[in-house]
Amino acid sequence: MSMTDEQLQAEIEAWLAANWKGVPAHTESFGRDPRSEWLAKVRDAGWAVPRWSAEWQGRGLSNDQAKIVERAFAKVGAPGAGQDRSNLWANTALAHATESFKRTIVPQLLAGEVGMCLLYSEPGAGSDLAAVRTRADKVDGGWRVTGQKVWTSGARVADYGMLIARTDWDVPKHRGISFFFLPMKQEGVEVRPLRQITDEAHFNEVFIDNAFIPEENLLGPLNGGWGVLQTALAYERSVMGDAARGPRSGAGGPKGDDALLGLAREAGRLGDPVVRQDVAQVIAWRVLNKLNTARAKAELAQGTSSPIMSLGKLAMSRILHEEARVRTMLLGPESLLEGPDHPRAEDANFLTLNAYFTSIGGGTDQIQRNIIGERVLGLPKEPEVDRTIPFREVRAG
Amino acid sequence: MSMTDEQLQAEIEAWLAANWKGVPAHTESFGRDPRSEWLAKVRDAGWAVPRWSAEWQGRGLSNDQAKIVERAFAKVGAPGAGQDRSNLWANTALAHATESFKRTIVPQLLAGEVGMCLLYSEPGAGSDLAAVRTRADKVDGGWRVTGQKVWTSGARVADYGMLIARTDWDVPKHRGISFFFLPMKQEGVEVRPLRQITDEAHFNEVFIDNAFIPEENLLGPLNGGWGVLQTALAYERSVMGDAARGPRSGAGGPKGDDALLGLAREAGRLGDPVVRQDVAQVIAWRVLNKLNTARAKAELAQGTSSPIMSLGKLAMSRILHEEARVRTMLLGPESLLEGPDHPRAEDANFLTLNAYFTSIGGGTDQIQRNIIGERVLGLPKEPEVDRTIPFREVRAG
Amino acid sequence: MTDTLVRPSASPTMLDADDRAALVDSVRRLLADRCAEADVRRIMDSESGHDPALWQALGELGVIGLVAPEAAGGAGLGPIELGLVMEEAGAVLLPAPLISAAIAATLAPDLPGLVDGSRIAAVAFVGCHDWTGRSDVRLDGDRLTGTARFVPDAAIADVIIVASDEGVFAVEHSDVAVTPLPVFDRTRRMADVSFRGPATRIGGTSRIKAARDLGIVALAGEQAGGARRMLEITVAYATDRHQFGRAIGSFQAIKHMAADLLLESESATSAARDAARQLAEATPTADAAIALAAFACADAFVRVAKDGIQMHGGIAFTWEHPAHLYLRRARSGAQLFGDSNLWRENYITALEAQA
Amino acid sequence: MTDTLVRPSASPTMLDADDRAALVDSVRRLLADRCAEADVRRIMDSESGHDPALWQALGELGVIGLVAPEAAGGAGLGPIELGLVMEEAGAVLLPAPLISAAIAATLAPDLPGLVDGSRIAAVAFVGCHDWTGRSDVRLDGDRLTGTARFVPDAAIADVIIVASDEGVFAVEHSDVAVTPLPVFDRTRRMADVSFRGPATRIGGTSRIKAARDLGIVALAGEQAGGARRMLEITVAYATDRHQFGRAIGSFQAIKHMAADLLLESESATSAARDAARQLAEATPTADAAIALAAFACADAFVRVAKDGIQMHGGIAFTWEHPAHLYLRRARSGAQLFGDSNLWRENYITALEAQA
Repeated sequence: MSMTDEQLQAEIEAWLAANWKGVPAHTESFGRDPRSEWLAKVRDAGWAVPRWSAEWQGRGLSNDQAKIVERAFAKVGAPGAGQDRSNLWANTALAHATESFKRTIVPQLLAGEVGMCLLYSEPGAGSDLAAVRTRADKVDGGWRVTGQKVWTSGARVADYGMLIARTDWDVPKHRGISFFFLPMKQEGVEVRPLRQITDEAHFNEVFIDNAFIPEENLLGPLNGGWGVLQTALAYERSVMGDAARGPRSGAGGPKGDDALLGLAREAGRLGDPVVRQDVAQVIAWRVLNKLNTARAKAELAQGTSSPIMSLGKLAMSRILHEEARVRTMLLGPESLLEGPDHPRAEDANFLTLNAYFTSIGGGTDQIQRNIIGERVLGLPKEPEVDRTIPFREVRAG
Repeated sequence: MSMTDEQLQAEIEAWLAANWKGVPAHTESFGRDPRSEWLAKVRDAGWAVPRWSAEWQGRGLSNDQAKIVERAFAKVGAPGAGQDRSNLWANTALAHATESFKRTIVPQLLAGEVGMCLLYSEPGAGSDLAAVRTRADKVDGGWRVTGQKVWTSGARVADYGMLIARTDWDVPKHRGISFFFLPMKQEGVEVRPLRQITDEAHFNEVFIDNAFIPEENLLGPLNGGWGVLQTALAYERSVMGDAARGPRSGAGGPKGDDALLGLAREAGRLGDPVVRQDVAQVIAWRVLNKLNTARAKAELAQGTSSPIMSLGKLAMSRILHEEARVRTMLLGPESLLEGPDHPRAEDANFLTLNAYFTSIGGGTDQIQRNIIGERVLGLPKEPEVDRTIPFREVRAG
Repeated sequence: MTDTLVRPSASPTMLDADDRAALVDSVRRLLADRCAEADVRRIMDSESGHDPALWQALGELGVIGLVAPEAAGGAGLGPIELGLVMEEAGAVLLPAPLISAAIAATLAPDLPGLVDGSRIAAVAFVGCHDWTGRSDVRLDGDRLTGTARFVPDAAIADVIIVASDEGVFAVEHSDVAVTPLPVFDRTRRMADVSFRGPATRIGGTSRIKAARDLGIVALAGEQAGGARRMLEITVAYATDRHQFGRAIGSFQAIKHMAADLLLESESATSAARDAARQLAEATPTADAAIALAAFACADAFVRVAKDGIQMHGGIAFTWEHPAHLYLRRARSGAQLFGDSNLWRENYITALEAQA
Repeated sequence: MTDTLVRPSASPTMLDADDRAALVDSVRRLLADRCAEADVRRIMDSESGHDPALWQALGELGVIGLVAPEAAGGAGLGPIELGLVMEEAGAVLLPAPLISAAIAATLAPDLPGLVDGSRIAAVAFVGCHDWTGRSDVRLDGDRLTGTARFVPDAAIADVIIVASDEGVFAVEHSDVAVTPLPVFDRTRRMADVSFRGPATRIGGTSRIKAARDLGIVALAGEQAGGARRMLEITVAYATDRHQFGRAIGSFQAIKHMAADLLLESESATSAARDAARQLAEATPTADAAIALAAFACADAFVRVAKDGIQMHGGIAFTWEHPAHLYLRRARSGAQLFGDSNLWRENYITALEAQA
């Protein structure tokens, strides 16, 4: 594989010119992908995972050459390239699944032929994933699972869920967890939509009652699920990036860092010095967060590890909550309203509530500050009361 | 002692009329009291500690009648009455000192004939008083003490220091502490002034090197000093109340809750809407704190325990730091200055630094939030890693 | 519930401490019985947002006519008692037009049916007390024209009382066009009211400011009560909920937020009660006290509700958890007579006037 | 110290990354050697607040003439390098007139002696760039009259450069009356300067804004460096100091404050460097970037210094601990070209102009 960059570039462009005719938009983040036909073609041509070996339908390209592939796809707007960096499911399966299972599942995952969801969080274990109480008990040919999961996106259309469950109750909590691909389409798995405070239902609760997992669907060693989870979470962070969503309404006024400035002008409030101070501060935080991220990326590109990367989520949390406050101030009584006839109010109120998606979801701000304090600043950890005792004896819930 | 209120009132007034001729002002909070002659007279007449029994130079009055005494003294501005509620030293000695020692010391304390200081805090044990490392080793007739104390007011003029020192190193930290009256005027006790960030020296470091404490100066049981300390701290809180000091300069502009308003007007900034918002908020916090305190007192007077009393110090900390910020904003470049020729700047800068006296001194804001969370709101305590192990093994400093 | 308010014996406007406690207790018991979270959700989800049976019970207890003069059949009580009752109402997010009723009792004590709740009043402040800044109601001969915006309780009101710079007017529901608004806080309904016909003049402008101030005192009490309850809910959760083998309330991150919120909610309570007392006693500093309560209570409730959700974590991100109902209520109250920036400005103005 | 700046080979105004790192490293080594805390305290406690030997060493390293044109004997570098050098200077609270020197190099590149530090310049902004709002310097024929307030480094300056709406003037120290001011931050001396005689016109007004902007970039770097160092000091203490049998940094109260302060200090660093870059590249959005750095860096440094003291507890309440020196420096910088409220206002104005 010692193709020159130019040869590679030419090959991709020719391939895209011959094959790319557009696909339907993908609206649901986690369900079965309506673009499967196209994705299968990308996979079979070796563009889906160019860094992987040919055995796994890749091309064994260097990182720099793989980026040429990604850029060529991005240029024409074609999806599906570079999943070796972005496909959480395929990466996790490739790294940890049994030989027989991954031969089947990885190609399907690359083509979006199976829908996936995450079954980590439980009602009794929010920030504390290691406190999982869903149980998987060994039976002939596999496991029987019983428990409850929450905050699951895409569960209604998923074929498999990446599940953590407890397989040993007599060891400390991190050491008795296993990681599975749970078949979702079976009796014993019930999915109920979870109504959020925003009055939407992007998430589900999943009730699992004596559901079956075949032997080959175990990922990593039995009771070694905590390690698998850590690598999956690392993938997830790199995939999902900043999960904060913008205003809900499409018509809610100007966009961009200085959208607030436009809103203040629209609302006739830009002459108010108090408003100007608050608007300036929120815009400043947005810009500072972008500058931080850019600096972190530049430092990473130079091979220096950057302490800044981990600050983005915490920064965004403050930005969103504070922007909600300022939008409310700008709108005054109009902020009392909601619904499609009142898009600016809808945006302010949605942001007020949805800001918690960032400040709570994926680890609360409080957990994030722990991580920054410990992993970035090197401050000592808190004494952990439950790290060494058998999970049975840990108080939870 | 079944005097009527009227009879009591008449007796005090007559006594005051005959005896009260004013005394020199008492400027140093903890030193030997220049008003001793007057205080001795008050003590001998039974007004100093009216709630105490005659054996201890009191009158065995009820709380309500004692208040009549206090009010009569307050009316003419005479000091010395009601020390049964306010004299930290005398109350501690009466409750815990040996019979022989308290016979001598209590009358002297009531007349301010001996100067006192507190020897609790150590460089290695700020918020964590139980981690005291000053050692007191048993010798013939008493103890020999070696260690270092900080944040001591009045040490230079004190005859005794109320001292906590470790007398047993092989038990958990709270259980090996004893409480003493240390004679300060001896070789082996060296007092050095401590220069504060405000460039003042209200406090001292005390270096104790093999100093002697007579047997009879032990308060409470040997190794029972933690309990004595708790009652002493409770007295101290009720004595010292809000220890926050006002602006340092005498000429630094208007006083009172709305001093900031006056300063803003003086500085010609009251037309600025941003200034008005910030000034309003700081004044509001001051007023709210007063309302809270008044409500707490009213609730206490009705016998209801009030959760609010413990909030004052935390509230004051925010007020002082924020008022310093707003004063700085009002003054602009003038805030760059200090010294007697620039009293407004001096006040703003002093307040900026001295606010830490409230937010750190007497337990940091962080400790105060722990106390409020646990004792007022009933939230569970943190697991304590050092509560049960021998002090020798505790890492400190 | 057959309780009825203890009528004051000595003073027509102020109860002693025991009677006050009895009043609060009777309201609390009624609300515990009739306004549990399920009731709030049922009423909130109904089209009108109003529960006539609950309203009737409040009327029977004497709460609707609490501050109406005894001569008009009211309890003849004052701002202090109103504030305390509203603390209870706020704690349970009572969806009932009590603030409107209190304001109406001041503006229109003689309108029939208001004291016992058999008729419901809504109040539109227009002109100099228009907190929406968006109403354009004018007097044109004996007719009112224009639209009053964001009028609380207007859709269920039998009569709209208009407090304008030209005086106080009463207009029957049948003589206005009411447009219910899609509100973010469904426990506090509002509507735009368009006038197009005759209005009955029922008074001059002299009582309008007092009525507005009474409304602020009532709202401040509601906010203080709401803040305290939200904090209680949060502290209880932080005590029960375990993570990492410990109650989450044992972590400083949670414990310290709770301590700060206690300061907020207790300060709100102090501010609300002080404003009520000063309004009752007509002190020279009452304007400042009312302004202080207006922003301090609004801000405290918003902050306690917001931080309380954060302290709960994911569970409070669900519709089924009551936390967001408190945040919605806090946000609607924070606009109701103008926002906190406006009231901080008014506070400074009041302090300047005192000096 | 015989290090000398790597001179740029290709570009006269920008170093590549390696040369930049070498520059920063040489400055850091000089400061580690000559500007330890004891040195700062010695200089701060001296009457002049200035250490000629340290100044000479900075001159020999090429730092004083860093942004002066090569033709004038300077290093010919730009805002980016200046900002990085100032981060090092800010970290150790260097008490030396580097910001004045950078501004002077822009306003008066040809004045003799400034580049090597043999003569010291102070700069008074009067007229539209008067950040004190208190100066009254006017041109009267060929004479300057009036007083410039709060002029940094004026008492040790050989020449005062006046940046006024009528142009740029140079006045010898012997021709002005200098009144040193009793300053709260003794590491940044200031004086009032009264003019009473002839002034030499050395340029028009065209460079004044650029010079002021360069001063802000230098100050922003100083603040970012100061904030980062204060956080380092605090984190080190929180790691070492044990209370309740644990390092205090293991408590969430301390750990979470540290995390928030990292966000502040890193944001300040980003803002300072972005402003430097945009000034160097003369981007259309440079005004906004400079305004952002002006308030973001000032606020971050004040906050890190303030919270850092709190996190230390009692030890930082002592004069002997360096924490208060950082707070004093943060406070003086926060006024130096106008306060953060002014710069937030300027930021909005710049954003409006962009839109």
